[in-house]
Amino acid sequence: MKKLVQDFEVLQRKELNDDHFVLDVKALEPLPEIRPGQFVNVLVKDSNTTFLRRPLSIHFVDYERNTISLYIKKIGDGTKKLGELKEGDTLNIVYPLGNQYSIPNNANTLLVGGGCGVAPLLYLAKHLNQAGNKVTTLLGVRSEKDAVELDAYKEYGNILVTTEDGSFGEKGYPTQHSILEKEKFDYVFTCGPEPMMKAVAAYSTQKNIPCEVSLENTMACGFGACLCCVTETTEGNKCTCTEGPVFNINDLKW
Amino acid sequence: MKKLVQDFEVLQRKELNDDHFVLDVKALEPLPEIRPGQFVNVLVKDSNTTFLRRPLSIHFVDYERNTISLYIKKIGDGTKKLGELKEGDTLNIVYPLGNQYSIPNNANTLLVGGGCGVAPLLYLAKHLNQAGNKVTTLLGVRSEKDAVELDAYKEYGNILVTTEDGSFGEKGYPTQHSILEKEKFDYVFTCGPEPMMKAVAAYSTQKNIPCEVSLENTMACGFGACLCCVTETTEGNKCTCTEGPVFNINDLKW
Amino acid sequence: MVNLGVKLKDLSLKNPVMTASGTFGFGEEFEDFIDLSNLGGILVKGTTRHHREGNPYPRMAETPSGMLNAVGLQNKGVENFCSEIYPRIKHYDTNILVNVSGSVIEDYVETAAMINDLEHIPAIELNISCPNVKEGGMAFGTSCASAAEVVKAVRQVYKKHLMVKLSPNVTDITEIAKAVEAEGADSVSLINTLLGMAIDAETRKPLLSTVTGGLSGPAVKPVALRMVWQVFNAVKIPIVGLGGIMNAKDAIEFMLAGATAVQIGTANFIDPQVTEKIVVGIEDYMKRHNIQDINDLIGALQVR
Amino acid sequence: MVNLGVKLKDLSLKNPVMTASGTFGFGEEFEDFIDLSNLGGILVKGTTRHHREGNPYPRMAETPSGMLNAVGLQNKGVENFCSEIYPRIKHYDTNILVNVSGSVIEDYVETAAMINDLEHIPAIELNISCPNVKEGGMAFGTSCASAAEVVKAVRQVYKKHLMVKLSPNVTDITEIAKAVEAEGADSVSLINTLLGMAIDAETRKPLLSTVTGGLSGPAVKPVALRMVWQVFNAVKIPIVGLGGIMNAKDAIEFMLAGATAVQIGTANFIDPQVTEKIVVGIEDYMKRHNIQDINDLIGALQVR
Ligand SMILES: Cc1cc2nc3c(=O)[nH]c(=O)nc-3n(C[C@H](O)[C@H](O)[C@H](O)COP(=O)(O)OP(=O)(O)OC[C@H]3O[C@@H](n4cnc5c(N)ncnc54)[C@H](O)[C@@H]3O)c2cc1C
Ligand SMILES: Cc1cc2nc3c(=O)[nH]c(=O)nc-3n(C[C@H](O)[C@H](O)[C@H](O)COP(=O)(O)OP(=O)(O)OC[C@H]3O[C@@H](n4cnc5c(N)ncnc54)[C@H](O)[C@@H]3O)c2cc1C
Ligand SMILES: Cc1cc2nc3c(=O)[nH]c(=O)nc-3n(C[C@H](O)[C@H](O)[C@H](O)COP(=O)(O)O)c2cc1C
Ligand SMILES: Cc1cc2nc3c(=O)[nH]c(=O)nc-3n(C[C@H](O)[C@H](O)[C@H](O)COP(=O)(O)O)c2cc1C
Ligand code: FES
Ligand code: FES
Repeated sequence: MKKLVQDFEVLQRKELNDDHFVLDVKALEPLPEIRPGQFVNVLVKDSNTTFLRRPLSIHFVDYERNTISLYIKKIGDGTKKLGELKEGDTLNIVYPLGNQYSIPNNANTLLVGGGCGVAPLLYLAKHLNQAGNKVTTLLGVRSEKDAVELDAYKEYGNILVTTEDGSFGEKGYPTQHSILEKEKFDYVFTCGPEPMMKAVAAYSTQKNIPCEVSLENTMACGFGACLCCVTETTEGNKCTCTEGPVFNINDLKW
Repeated sequence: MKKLVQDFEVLQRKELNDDHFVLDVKALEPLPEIRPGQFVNVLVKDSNTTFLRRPLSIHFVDYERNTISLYIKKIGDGTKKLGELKEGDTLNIVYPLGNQYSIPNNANTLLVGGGCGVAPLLYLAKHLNQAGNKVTTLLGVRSEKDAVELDAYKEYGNILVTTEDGSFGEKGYPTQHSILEKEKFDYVFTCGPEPMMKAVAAYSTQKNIPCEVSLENTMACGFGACLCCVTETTEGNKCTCTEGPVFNINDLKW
Repeated sequence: MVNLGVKLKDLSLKNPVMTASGTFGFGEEFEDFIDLSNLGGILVKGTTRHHREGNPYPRMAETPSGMLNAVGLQNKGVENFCSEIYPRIKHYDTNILVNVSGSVIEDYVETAAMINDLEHIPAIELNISCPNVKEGGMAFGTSCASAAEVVKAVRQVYKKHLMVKLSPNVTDITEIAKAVEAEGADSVSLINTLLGMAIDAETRKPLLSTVTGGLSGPAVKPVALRMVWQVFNAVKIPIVGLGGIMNAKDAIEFMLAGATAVQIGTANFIDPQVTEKIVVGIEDYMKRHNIQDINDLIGALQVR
Repeated sequence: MVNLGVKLKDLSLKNPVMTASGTFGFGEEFEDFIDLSNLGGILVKGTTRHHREGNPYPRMAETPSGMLNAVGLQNKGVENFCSEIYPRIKHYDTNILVNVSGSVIEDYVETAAMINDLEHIPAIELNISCPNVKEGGMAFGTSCASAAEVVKAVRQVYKKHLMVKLSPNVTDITEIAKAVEAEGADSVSLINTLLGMAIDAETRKPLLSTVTGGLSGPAVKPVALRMVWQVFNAVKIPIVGLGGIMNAKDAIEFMLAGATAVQIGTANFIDPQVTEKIVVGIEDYMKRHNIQDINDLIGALQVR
């Protein structure tokens, strides 16, 4: 898959809640094939404190509109500046980066996301659904106002939510959701805070279900040139940006 | 005069021509006394390449509106970012800085400006006019479209223009204007590119008229703390930001 | 109430925030902006035995996240300091330290001796590291032997707190730190500026009249932090850390790396109130992290 | 048509723009973004005698206008390079240089000897300055004696262009440059990274697994420029300048300071097409300034 560096045009910024937003950006040339789990590396202009690009998962791809959607949480000045982009602004993007989630066939799949780790799951849900899988997406959020975009997930399957304060869905963490014991899944995909992913991994290991996680770490280039982003695997250090960000939990030293 | 560091609110940005604009900023507390020739030091946010503040002359002060006007030329990223400020934006300013032009009484005064060196002259014209002086302002610009704000100067006296291409006023440099030979001035004030100021200084010396110039140089602090901004004078190195920016040409080694 | 007080040996600071010499004038330049009595200490301008005009203009160039300066120790000499400036500033309710610079050992010694007699100056900072004076201010700071020699000579005449400011332009800063500690320095401050250079590609000329100058600001912070950490692991005397500190978070990083106090330099140009804000910010951090005594932060870096 | 070609002694470059080792992979990582044949040369990853896993994660921290890295020379060893990688990249229509690193002299010598046999590798860059390997890569570069020793040993077995990459973490870089020149280095490249450190004030932990790491990017540019200028005035062999070059203007500054060619490092991460853009930008600059031959820019700084 050829990697590109291109200017995109900001089409829309949707505020989801206090610190999350979705940015729809339009490519000026036809988008290449983009696989679920891949990410982009964006250039933040006009920030006194941001030097490197910022890696962001690909939340959704709309080939008809020729757009990529990014699901972003405001963390520091870089993501804050992205949250100030307006319609018509330009965003420079290096993409598509990284490997991809596996797409099984006719399986009962579970997607578990937390925090801005939900970002890659929507596009994954679409691909899993298209390949004839049953899709259940389980999102763990703090409270009702953080349970966003549920309709979008519903297009591709079942959507479940846990909230920490019990204000919506089941109360607790995603790994405490009743569905995990009620239903038998064939494949688990997860992305989110490391403790959550480790709990999901433990569940999968215990139930003997294949499980893929998407890792975040500090990246300088995003395309394999700097070797800053290694993850320890059973086969030694692997490059998270080219051999990841998606890893099968069997390959990790978790 | 107590120096302040304050947030101002941007009221208006007026584009004058391709690369000059006037920024009106409103103080949140009543403005202190500001003298003609003084300057401010502004903080540029959201620029990856601007580290220090940017010094700018005080173009005008409107005590009724509680505003300061800045006359700015886009040079690099700092001034470019200032040119993107919108109504309601905040601008952090250290002010009032530097000394001031002398204000004679009942004298025939000539003000010569070129480029963004015209910045301090409008406020100076007002003060000279108020003190009962006759005021002639002579602006040297490239061509007609750069001859801006003429009505504002007219409020305080006579306004003359030279253009390099002859499209407006007299053709040539300000020091070639016929008024210089026609009229006898008692006091000359100038601000602009160094070659122009030197020509004005030569004219004043030859005619034996007192002449004050306003100097620009590289400043780190703007209020006397760093000693980076020295000007060589007949009495040794002087601090341009506290003992200037206005100097009598007799004190300079020109 | 959290405790912000720290001690550099015998020298008590109400809080660890000091100013860096050459960036804070004589303190007077900041009276409009802040209450100097809120600071742990102020370092006044580099002072030499004799009047110095400093270097020709231009003396300053902006660089990525930093600046170069080539002021060259412009000052009116120590006698002028004692007779004109000291009487004006001695009432400040904070520690006033004089940064003593020189080009030959006798100058350092004579200057230090005169300042020793000033009642309200509890300490000097011996600048053996200024990159902007040809005659060798920096040369003293770049070899152990000469650093030791100048400290030894000044120690004979200077009886109060003797802080020595180290140059970062060396292969191994711990060697220099150990050498000055052995000669009786009470504390070390680091870092002075890194020797740098800037060029205007359009005119093909250097941006500084002296071609090279001293680099300061956030650009140097990683180097400064590393050196503070190295020196912390090499000497027993307290360390004053500086180089690129812009906010409380930066100041805390230096303390975690081993600094007992910090100095704020270039940041004063960008926000003349930054020092007061850093004091408040450190207090906030301590409350947020439930730290009662700031001394618990010194060298508290958790290395795996 | 302006002439962009420069010569590092016997080594001809079609233009002065090369890439910096460790920031450009094996070139392959950039094939999607640029046409490698537009570059003067590429420096492949630091290569050692034996396979190295490098340092543990985390290996990178962003700093003001720069970054710290602690990759620690992760590579599969020189044998793997010769058998696996070389055949894949040897067709590139540009100069391919291998950055040779080591911890003991024999390793340097054996690695260099193996690369000497590779037809399409016209030069090596001897890395005596990596701050990220405990066993001493940098130690070689911080003393004249050890720098001379390793260059002398490699010179015996390496018959093509021998470039030596110098460490900036020294008191006087000209001494090291002269020492390696005396032992037969054909050119010197500078600077490698400055040793730095970063701390997370919230967790009170270092941001790198190795605590300290190498600082690169625009933050170090003033230091790099100064060192190039100093070395230019001290040695006769050509200089390759690097450290924080982000655009053509920066590259020209290094050439004015005395560099015959430049290397682009960290900038590749931010804009993977930056090297091609710099070639074009240099050409534009020359046209604008009416300069026919780029060699007229080398060391053309006008010092008053
Ligand atoms: C492959 C990959 C995919 C990602 N996808 C998304 C996504 O889809 N949506 C999204 O919102 N974020 C995503 N991230 C995280 C995102 O890159 C960071 O939040 C962003 O770089 C922060 O930049 P900043 O300038 O806002 O904050 P900074 O100023 O860089 O950081 C502020 C604070 O956050 C910490 N921090 C910085 N980066 C991270 C990080 N990666 N994880 C945790 N803490 C960090 C810093 O240590 C610092 O304390 C992804 C990261 C990776 C590696
Ligand atoms: C006391 C004083 C008063 C001033 N008043 C005004 C004013 O009223 N209006 C106005 O538009 N400007 C004024 N200036 C100049 C203004 O400060 C600079 O234009 C500004 O700092 C440039 O910032 P920048 O980030 O846009 O450009 P930079 O990116 O800093 O510079 C771009 C290029 O311009 C050059 N440059 C930088 N500063 C100056 C300078 N001071 N003079 C000439 N070239 C420079 C640089 O070398 C560089 O090549 C004043 C300067 C001083 C010292
Ligand atoms: C304009 C300027 C003048 C300086 N003058 C002196 C000086 O006289 N004596 C001295 O020891 N250090 C001097 N320094 C160095 C600072 O005290 C400090 O060591 C350095 O700037 C690093 O800190 P910073 O990054 O916080 O500025 C000067 C620095 C600047 C920027
Ligand atoms: C991630 C990374 C890895 C590096 N690896 C090497 C290396 O293997 N060998 C080497 O000589 N230099 C290495 N360097 C140093 C660069 O080649 C270069 O000297 C330095 O980054 C300064 O240039 P820059 O500011 O343009 O990046 C590395 C730098 C970075 C950022
Ligand atoms: S981020 Fe550079 S190799 Fe992965
Ligand atoms: S700009 Fe700092 S003293 Fe004038």
